[in-house]
Amino acid sequence: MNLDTLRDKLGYQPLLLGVVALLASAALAVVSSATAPAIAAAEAKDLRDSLSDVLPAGLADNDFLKDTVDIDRDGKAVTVYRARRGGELQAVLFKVAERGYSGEIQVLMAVDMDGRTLGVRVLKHTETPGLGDKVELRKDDWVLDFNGKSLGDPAPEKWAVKKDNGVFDQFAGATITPRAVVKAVKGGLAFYAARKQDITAGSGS
Amino acid sequence: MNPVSLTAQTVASPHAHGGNSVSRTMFRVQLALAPATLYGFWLYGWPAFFLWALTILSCVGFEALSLKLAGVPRIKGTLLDGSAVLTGWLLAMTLPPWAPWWVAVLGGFIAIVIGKQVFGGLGQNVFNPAMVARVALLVSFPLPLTLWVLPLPMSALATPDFVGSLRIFLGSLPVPDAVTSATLLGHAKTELSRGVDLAAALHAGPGLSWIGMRAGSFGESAAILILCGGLYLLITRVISWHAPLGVLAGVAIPAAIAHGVDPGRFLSPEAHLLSGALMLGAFFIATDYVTSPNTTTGQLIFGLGVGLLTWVIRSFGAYPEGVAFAVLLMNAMTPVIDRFCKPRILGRDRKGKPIDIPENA
Amino acid sequence: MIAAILSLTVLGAVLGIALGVANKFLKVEGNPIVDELIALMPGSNCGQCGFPGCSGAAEAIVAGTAPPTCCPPGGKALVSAIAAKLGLSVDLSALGDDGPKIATVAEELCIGCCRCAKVCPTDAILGAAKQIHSVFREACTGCEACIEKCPTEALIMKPVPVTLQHWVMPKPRLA
Amino acid sequence: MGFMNLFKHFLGDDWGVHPDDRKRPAADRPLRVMPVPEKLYLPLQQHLGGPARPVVLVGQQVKKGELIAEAQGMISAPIHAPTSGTIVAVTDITAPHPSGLTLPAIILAADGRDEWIDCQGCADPFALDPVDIGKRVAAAGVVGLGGAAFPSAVKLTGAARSKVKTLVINGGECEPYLSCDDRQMRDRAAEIVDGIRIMLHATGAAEALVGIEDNKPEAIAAMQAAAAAVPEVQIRPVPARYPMGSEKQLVQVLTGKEVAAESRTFDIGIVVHNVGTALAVRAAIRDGRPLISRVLTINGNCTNDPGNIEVLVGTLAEEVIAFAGGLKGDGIGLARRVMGGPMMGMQIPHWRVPVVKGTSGILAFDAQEVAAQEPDPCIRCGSCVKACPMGLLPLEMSARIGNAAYDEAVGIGLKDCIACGCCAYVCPSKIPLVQYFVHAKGELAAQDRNKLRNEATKKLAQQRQERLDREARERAEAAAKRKAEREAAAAAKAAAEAAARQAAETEGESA
Amino acid sequence: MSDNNYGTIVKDGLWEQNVVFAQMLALCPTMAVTTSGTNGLGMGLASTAVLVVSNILVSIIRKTVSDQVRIPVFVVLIATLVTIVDLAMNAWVHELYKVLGLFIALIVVNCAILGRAEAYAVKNGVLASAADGLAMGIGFTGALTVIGLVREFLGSGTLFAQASQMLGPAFAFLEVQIPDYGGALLMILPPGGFAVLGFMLAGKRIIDQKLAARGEAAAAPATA
Repeated sequence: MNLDTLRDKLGYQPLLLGVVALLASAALAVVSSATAPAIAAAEAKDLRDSLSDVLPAGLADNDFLKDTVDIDRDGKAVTVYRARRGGELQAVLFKVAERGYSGEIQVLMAVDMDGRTLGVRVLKHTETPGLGDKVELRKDDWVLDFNGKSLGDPAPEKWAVKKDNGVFDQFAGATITPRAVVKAVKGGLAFYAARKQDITAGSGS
Repeated sequence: MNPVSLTAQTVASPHAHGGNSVSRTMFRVQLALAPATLYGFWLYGWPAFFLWALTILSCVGFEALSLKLAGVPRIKGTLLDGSAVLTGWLLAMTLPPWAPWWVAVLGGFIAIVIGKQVFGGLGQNVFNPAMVARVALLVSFPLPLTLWVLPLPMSALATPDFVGSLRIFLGSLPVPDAVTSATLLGHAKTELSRGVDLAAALHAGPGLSWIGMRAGSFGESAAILILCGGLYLLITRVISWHAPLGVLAGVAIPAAIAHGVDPGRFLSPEAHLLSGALMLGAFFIATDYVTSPNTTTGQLIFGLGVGLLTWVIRSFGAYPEGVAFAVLLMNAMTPVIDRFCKPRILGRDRKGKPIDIPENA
Repeated sequence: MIAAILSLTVLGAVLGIALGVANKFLKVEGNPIVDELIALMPGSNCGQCGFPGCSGAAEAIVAGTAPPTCCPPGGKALVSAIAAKLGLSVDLSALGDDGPKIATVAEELCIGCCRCAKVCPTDAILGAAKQIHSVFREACTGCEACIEKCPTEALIMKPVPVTLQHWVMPKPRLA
Repeated sequence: MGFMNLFKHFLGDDWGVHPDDRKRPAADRPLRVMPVPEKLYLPLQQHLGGPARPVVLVGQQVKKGELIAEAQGMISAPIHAPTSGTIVAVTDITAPHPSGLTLPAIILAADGRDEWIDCQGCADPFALDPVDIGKRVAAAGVVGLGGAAFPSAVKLTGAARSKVKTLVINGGECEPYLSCDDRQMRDRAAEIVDGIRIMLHATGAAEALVGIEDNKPEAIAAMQAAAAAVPEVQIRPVPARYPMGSEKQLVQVLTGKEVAAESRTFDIGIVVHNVGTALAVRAAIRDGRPLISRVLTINGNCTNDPGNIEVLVGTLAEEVIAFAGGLKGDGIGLARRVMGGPMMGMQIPHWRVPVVKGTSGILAFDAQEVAAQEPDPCIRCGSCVKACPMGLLPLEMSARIGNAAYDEAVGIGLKDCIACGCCAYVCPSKIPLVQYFVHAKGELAAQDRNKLRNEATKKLAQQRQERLDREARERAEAAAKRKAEREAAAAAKAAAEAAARQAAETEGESA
Repeated sequence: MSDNNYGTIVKDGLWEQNVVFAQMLALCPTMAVTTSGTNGLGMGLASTAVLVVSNILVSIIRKTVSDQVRIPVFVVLIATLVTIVDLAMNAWVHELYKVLGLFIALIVVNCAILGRAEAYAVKNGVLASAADGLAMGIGFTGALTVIGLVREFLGSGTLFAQASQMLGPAFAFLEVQIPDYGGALLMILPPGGFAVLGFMLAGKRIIDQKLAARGEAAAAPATA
């Protein structure tokens, strides 16, 4: 067989491209099936890490990723994760969002059974770097101010930044971002208070 | 040049000159800026003066350095044409009056080296160097670049003395909270974002802005003085009316329409015209020779574009002020405008074909 | 999984057919640019470029092995025409500092051997045997082919004098 | 500048420039007539078109007004002896041209008698046939005296042929410093109007519009007085603005018509002549006198006694200056020598160049007037765009020419440039824009010449190849023929021999 | 091209023909990922892996592939490799994947990879192609890391932030934080990337000119 003459034949082209495509797709199939479990595990670990980040250490001993309930909030389903210790419900975790200076700010918060915040983290935002991004724990520990606060403590009218006569600090040059986060957390607490029955109802696994 | 060498080389006509020169033009623009600048010194005290002086010094220094690195033979002559001074001056006018020293130095570097010399020096830059520096500083250092102080005559605090001013300028003394304030545009944006109606948020109209009694950049304050400077440039024919009018109309027309429809959401045209860098932008930035179109029609379109974009950015964008961004965006459009706004050649139609010869002639 | 593998394979085969067919029917023979360049060149095949004739030079220019400036008789006009055709940028000001030259006959040395006239590609040398030759100025391309042939060194290249009609205003020095 | 103009200026609807005209005091001085100099230098090319051919021999005696060189070709003009005397030489002299190159000229030594030849005047020009007028004007060597020196007869006869309706007389004289037209309109208004009437007759136009810039009130008054009784000649003051005297601009201001690019005023029924040309036409028809002298302005800060002088064509500029009182301090501080106006005139290398028919001025500038300076970079201010009377983009064109992209420059209008100099005049960076354009036009012309030459070369090479092929073919044919002949001869010989042999054999047999 | 001088290959890859600084290829990933030194390093290493393997594969099949389907075959090869790298990183170096995940897919359209396949691997042997891929990849990695470090330093005031996440805790010593400097934000935005790249290109030119001048100076006495 002479490769040089064969290469220019019309039939050679589909054969070659077909074989290459076959080999490539087979290789992909193999790798994909080999990596699928590892990828799923890694992604689950991500979620768990971010959730446990807002929970005080040792509070939960269950796999709260599996113990979830979807609650309707203003027409949208909010997934609430439930943390238990010894089967006893200790805290719930859910995401809230509020419009900030530029775009939505996503906040993950953990609330204990008494409606007290256990932890707040900003998951995602597009605020002005250098000004509004102090809501990230990486940049500033401002979000830790929320720990232990509940709807009645401070009083509802004090759930605001200092500029609006509240108790929370604002940042120099940026009031809108902290204002939005405060509003989001307050809203989350109100949501919890209103739907406590639904949230705690239903047994976990 | 001595006469002998002049006769030695072959030159074409004309053998006369109107007498206009780059340095004369630059000098006139500086003269037009002087009243607003001096008033700015009075409003904001020594720190503003330090800022102004250092920004200009930094621009001239970086210009000299760049020319030396580029191996330009006539450094002194090129420095004396006044363009670097003017760039520094304009940049200083748009900075917060009590900005620290490093803002001035870094601004000079960005304006001259990155905004101008990298493109090949005077006449070659695509973007207005002062605006490049302004935007780069604002994006990079949002905190010091949005720290506005109230004009001293208005604030409760005593005017800082020379040494105190120097310490503020060098950054060793923090700017007291009592003198900081939001600009009108910034205030409006903040209030809108928390859902407060503009009618409730703005107690006083923008009237005081005519004489600069508001927080804002050092040189943008007194709209009336800027306007006078602009009129002086118009009368001495350093600039033509097209670009300034375009900018003012480009802001005022959409502002008037939107304000008429929803006064609670949109600022009035008067507030737009008198706030921020609009007056300065209209008369001193949008008329920059190098980065604006060559033809008067093109300048009108350019101005309208700057105005419209400014209004859009102020009303819908993330930043409260948009003149600098609008100018840069339109700078990028300048070659396109120039391409489509060529003057009609005498004896030709717009497409360059010779006009028809009338049959009855 | 199997479906994905199969569909990708079939897609490859189909595309392969398409490419094979396209290759068969859309083939371009030769290089049309060379012919265009040959049309531009003086066509006197004087050989000053170092190639066998103008067509050789045209091929070399297209191939990039010769600069577009390799043809002295063509002058600046030819260079700019070639540069425009090939989309090259050529610094014209660096060319032809000393201007074009043409051959002239030193009459006291000419012996009328006719050797020069025979090699002239444009028949620019006039003169019968045993009579003093002369160069027809307008026809001389300055290719220097005749210079070597002259046994008495009577042919000399002299620059074409600048006249009022041919004078060009110098370019201003760059600012 | 009137209020309307100011307003238009502010609106940006404006072309050209408003240079300081510097015409006075030279314009107010009385006209002087310069005596005949010792030698006159008459270049054979003083006009656009083909050079004249000498018809005199060295040593020949000529009288004033005698034809010494005849026109060659369609567009050309003859040259006449400006005074009586002897032809000394026909040789190369320095041309009135910025290059400082030479051109052939006839040198005439004056004999001092200044003796006219017999002039064939005509008492009633209006009885003449227009074609005849054209011939007489052509024979008198009249060319446009505004500066371009286009042979006037060509325009007159061309106008008559293309049914021109309007004759525009250019009294704009928009160039600063120059006042020769102004002076002549003041002093010779009646003659000018007479010349205009002759030109009207020659062209068949119905009316003549005389455009005079409003900075010459005396000239306007004089011309209006002279033309008061002639309804077909209208004096029209036009705003003083450079280049008002440019043909297309003046036509547009006076008639409102726009001349199409790449065509001439003929095409819209208009022909344009200079006021000085009207005088020359009148002299050629009424007195039969050829164009041998002209009025020019001598001016500039370096001159002692600026004014207008009537000078014989062929007089050296040096001698004109000497007659006009010389230069201040013998030329100390002289920065530039210019022939023509400051906006479009030519720099000349020295004063030993002759006055030609088109020379409207001799200007001696000091450094402050020239304001020459090393150019700064272009700041794209657009002043040149506003100033350009043709609506071009000088800054874009010069940038392209700077990069030797001549074709691109042509694409954006280089060919429409009239080299008026407005752009360079207003440029704050003092960029020699006009020089870029003149250079580019020269380069393009050189490229065109080269292209023609290459084509000719190719044709020659082809012819030679054909000749060589033909010769080779002929040689081959001749060789083949010779071979064939040889073979034929051999065959014949062989045949003959064979026949002989056969004959011998048969003979032998028979024997 | 076909000489297998490994010295030249290394020199070309690292400097003379550097993907970013000389060939100006792959600017999209360059601008996108070089907001920190760590990102640049990670992207560079991932690209290097793809580049080496793709060069080897292309070189192996270079005699089998016909001109007509050459480019589709290479594209399929590269796309497959990148997808495998993407999946593998997601599964086994998940932390780095979180940072670079968006950009890994960009390697498919990284013209440097197809470029090397077309310009080198298809004409050269397997070993030389592997060496070329490695050299080019290291040059690319170096360029990305340097640009990333400069932008990170000026823009965030750190060096090799999060390097330990990618390379393991042993590399935590690389992480530097400049005290009291918030950074010029512009530098980690796209304009800063272009500015840094521009200055670096200018710098490379200056160095090259200096080297050339020195080379000439050294050669001059020898020829004189």
